[in-house]
Amino acid sequence: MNVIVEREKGLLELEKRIAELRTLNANQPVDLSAEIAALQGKYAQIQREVFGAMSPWQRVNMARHPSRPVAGDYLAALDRFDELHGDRHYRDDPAVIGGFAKLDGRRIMAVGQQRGRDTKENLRRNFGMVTPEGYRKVKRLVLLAVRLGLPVVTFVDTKGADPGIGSEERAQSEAIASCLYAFCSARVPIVATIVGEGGSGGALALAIADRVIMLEHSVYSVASPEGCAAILWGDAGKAEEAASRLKLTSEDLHAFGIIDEIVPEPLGGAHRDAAGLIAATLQRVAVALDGLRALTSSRLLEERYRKYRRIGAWQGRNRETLSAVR
Amino acid sequence: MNVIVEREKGLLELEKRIAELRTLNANQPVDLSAEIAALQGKYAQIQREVFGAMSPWQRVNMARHPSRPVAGDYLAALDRFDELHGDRHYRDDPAVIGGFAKLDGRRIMAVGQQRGRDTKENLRRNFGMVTPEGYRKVKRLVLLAVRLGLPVVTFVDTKGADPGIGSEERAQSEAIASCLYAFCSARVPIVATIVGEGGSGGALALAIADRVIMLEHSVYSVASPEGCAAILWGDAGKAEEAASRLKLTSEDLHAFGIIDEIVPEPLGGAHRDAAGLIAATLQRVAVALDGLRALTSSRLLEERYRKYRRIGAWQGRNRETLSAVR
Amino acid sequence: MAMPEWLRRRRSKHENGEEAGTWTKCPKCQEVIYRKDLVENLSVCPRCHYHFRMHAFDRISLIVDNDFAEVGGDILPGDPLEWIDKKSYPQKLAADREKSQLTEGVICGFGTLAGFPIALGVMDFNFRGGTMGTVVGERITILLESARERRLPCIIFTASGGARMEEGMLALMQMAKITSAVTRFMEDGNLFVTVLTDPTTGGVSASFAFQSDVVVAEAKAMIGFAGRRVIEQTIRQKLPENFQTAEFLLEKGHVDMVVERAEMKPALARILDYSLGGHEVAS
Amino acid sequence: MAMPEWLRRRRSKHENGEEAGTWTKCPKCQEVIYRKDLVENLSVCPRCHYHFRMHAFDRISLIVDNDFAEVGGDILPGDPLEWIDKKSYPQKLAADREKSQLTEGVICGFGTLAGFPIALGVMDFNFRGGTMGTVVGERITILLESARERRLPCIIFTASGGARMEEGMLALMQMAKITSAVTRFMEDGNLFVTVLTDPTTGGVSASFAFQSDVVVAEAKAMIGFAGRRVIEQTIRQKLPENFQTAEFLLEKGHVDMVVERAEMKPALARILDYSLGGHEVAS
Ligand SMILES: [Zn+2]
Ligand SMILES: [Zn+2]
Repeated sequence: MNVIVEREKGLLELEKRIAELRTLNANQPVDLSAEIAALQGKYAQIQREVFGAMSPWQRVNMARHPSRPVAGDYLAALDRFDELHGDRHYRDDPAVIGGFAKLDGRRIMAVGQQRGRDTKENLRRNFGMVTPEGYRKVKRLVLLAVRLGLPVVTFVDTKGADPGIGSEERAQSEAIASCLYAFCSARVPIVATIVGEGGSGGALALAIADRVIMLEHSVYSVASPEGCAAILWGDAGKAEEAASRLKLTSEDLHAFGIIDEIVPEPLGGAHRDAAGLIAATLQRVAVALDGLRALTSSRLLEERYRKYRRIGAWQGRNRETLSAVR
Repeated sequence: MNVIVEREKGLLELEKRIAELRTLNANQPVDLSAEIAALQGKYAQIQREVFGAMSPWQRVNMARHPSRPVAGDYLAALDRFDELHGDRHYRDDPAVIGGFAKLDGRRIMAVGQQRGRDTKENLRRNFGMVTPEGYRKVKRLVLLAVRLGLPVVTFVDTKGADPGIGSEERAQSEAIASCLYAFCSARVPIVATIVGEGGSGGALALAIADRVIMLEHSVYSVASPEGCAAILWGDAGKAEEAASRLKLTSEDLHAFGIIDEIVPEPLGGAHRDAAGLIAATLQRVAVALDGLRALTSSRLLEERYRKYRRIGAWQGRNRETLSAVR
Repeated sequence: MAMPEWLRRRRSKHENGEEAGTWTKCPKCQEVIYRKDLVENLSVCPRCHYHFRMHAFDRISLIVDNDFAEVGGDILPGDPLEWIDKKSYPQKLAADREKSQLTEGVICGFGTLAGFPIALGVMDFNFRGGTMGTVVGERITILLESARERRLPCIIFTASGGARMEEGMLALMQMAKITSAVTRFMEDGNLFVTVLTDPTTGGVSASFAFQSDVVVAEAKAMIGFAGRRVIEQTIRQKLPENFQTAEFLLEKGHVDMVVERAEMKPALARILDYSLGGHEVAS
Repeated sequence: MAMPEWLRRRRSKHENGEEAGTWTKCPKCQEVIYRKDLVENLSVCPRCHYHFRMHAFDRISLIVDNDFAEVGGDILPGDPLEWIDKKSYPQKLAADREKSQLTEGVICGFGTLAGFPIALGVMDFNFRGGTMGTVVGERITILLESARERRLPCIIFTASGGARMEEGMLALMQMAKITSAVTRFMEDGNLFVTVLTDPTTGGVSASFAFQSDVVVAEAKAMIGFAGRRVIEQTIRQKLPENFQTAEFLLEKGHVDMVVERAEMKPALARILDYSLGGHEVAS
């Protein structure tokens, strides 16, 4: 069970009671304003307690919240979206949606990993876990965007790349590797948004970008906490502990220079005001695109190179010294 | 039954008798020289009658002769051949063999369609009918050749592209189309040899080249005679008639300017002196490569463009006039 | 530039002319449809949405903004193989010319689509089953070369049974010729869009149809390399109903989108608009 | 340039040193092999051809012509996440350093192979399971950058359990960093060859391992994206024995060739020779 959904239950109960009292207040002569105010105060207090300082594990659960806006919600909020399908070879992967789009008049190529909004859609979309064909579709759309001079905007939301037999047989590694290569060499601006869970290489395949924007309660991690716990301690059950160590929150990643900016979420999470949050996110994307538009493609590639070139932390001589030594 | 194999039977019978008489002659005092000479004369006469002026249908059967040298025989005759496998996505198609090679010291990328030499190999290699993965392997190797500056040499021998359900499902059209595109845009010299049957688009996918060399009794056709007869007359049995109309012999195609040169075959066909014929063919390839080496890649592309640009025959105004009109 | 008279005349013959009062049976659902209603519905069955094969004249009228300037129309077929079976090739050509009012299997030219200047090629199945011979190859090549000179996007509607047998290897080589032209056209950064209509198979499918930036399929169209009959004969069993349909290909990832005929022009207009890009891609 | 002393010394320790007189059991066929015989057979089981995982020292000695100049060897791991579980990350690093005699999971440098000057990177599974952290990323990036400057071909032997957990996202981002370097290196027309040895998985497999011109797999190596255990847990059944082996991948078309260890150096020498090309490809 999602720990955030669990904690929301008490609040929903309170919300319901406040609404009831309000109805009562409106229809009856008795004045319940004081009671309502008290409940509202209590509500706000609990809300702050619950959501004010969330642990990394709570963040993970918020990122996975079943009501959290999914990539398709962002695509639907664009002025226009014309979906393009398929890898041209084998299959159209429903875990990835992509196509031509317009953002406040700006022509772009938009691509996102699509979790389902319910069980049925989740089965069809493989819970947003992309297969090799999905990554090949992304690569194809990025190359098309480069041909047409369209900036690329991505919406990242995946537990990780699909780990099934079929995906291994059809070269999942090569598919992700080619996707990374396409993003590194694309001569158009790329803006990535981490809107939900950013799980390992399967997320990075859509997230090499000139500007990486992350939602406050999204997470982005070298492995899912379950995966990390299984790898290190042979026990996926220790996911909460792993989450606490992995530095996967937006603030941690901002401090490391891995993401560029954070979009604040309403208290209680993105789904408490989906429309507002989506609009705010797209606004940030628009600003980022406008900032990148002035750069020539060579400059763009040079800055993208430097941005990733410097990510790392090690002891010993620094890069400059080494250069001199060689 | 192959009509050439049928006709060879009488000759093989005669060959056997001549050999027997020779053994007899060597071991016995009776002089059989006259009888032997007579038989040899008869043999030569029949051979001329049978193979001297072959009909198009006989040519088709010669091209399909089970003993005719296959692509792999040519590859084996190179100084060196290091096979490269796979499309990197789905499968290594055994109907195509390709890889790095050396031809008298010249570094090349060699690719061929591989019929089997027996039923077992034919099943494994799908009778040389290439699937989408095979064409994607070819495309990949051509792109690699371009990266490394290696000329491409191809050996064409196929009834046509694989027409199975799986090939349709995995986008056979797109695979051939991409292969054609790769050959048209490759900035390295390409020499194609038609060593057996060149069947429709499935053959053309390996045959867009700066120099096309065809063996005398190979055929190269818009469709297999059976396919053509089925399409036009709803009767694949009329293949012989179709063969007679399609202008699929090396002489016809040379006259149309579709192939550049013809390698003569020994009387009775390539398999009567496989080693000699293969050496002669590779020699022609070497000469063609040396001729192309001097060209810059832009010049090469320009001449390749013109070569295909002018293939066509129609009434009405010619191209130059039209250009002026526009 | 306005719609030329010949195009307007031939089109009207199909759309509103002598056939207008007749009835047509839908080959898919057997519905009997009044010809005039069918034309008004863009030759789409009102009951089952079957898309009837469309005449090139009607297609051009549907797609362009009432202007069209043909190129290569004076390129006409010869008889390079001196082909003869039940009839001679020139006799077959004459019969098809009479029947279809077309001079060959494709009409090419320039026009505007929702205001966007474009190069447009439209193949027609009514002429020799849309087969590709030297004239189809030459006209499309001229179209691509002219579009490249003018730096205009090119849209080609395909409908083809494949390469034309009666022109032998000269027909097959048109795959190479057109691909050469496509290569140059695209490498200069121009937009190439193909719209695959019913049916698109063989040498057309296996060359320029699938070499474009955006592969659009018209709803319900049959699209494939090998013909359905060939495959059924090879495997000796019936294929599923939806095999090789546009919708099947969408699922298999081969085409970018499936578009209904009524939505075709707006869909193409949007693609043309996106192709105006925004970021300069210096090489 | 000659083989540096530290490499010679460490190598000899593994190859002929204190372990020489011991016995080793083949994990595949259970054959008990005299250590010295195993070393002489390049750590390949004489009975079943199982390729034992190779120390980077031994691998370098096997591949280069007795010369090697390391780069990036002075880049050493920090503790960016201040990771601690049963042990702290620095403690784990110290233990692995002691055990493996390596300072990190990859050794990079320049040498010659059959006379061809090359840039060479060799990962070692003995250090943190060959996991990729910031040091592995930095050393390989420096290698690719230096090779690009010198216009030399680059060969990397991979052996990796994936990204290193204890460095979190900084480890994952090395996929992006190395890919950036690979992109530049290859776009300049330089040859990139990867040799995938046992095991190559996760973030290494899904980045530079499969971005090369020629992907060579060492015989019997396990290569994949997801680990075998993860897949088995997901599908709740045992996988076939050959799943994710080099030979399986060859059939599935993922790798260019599978090469036995004894043939590796000559095979790489031939690839290097072909890469000298012949035709100038002006752009
Ligand atoms: Zn109907
Ligand atoms: Zn063993």
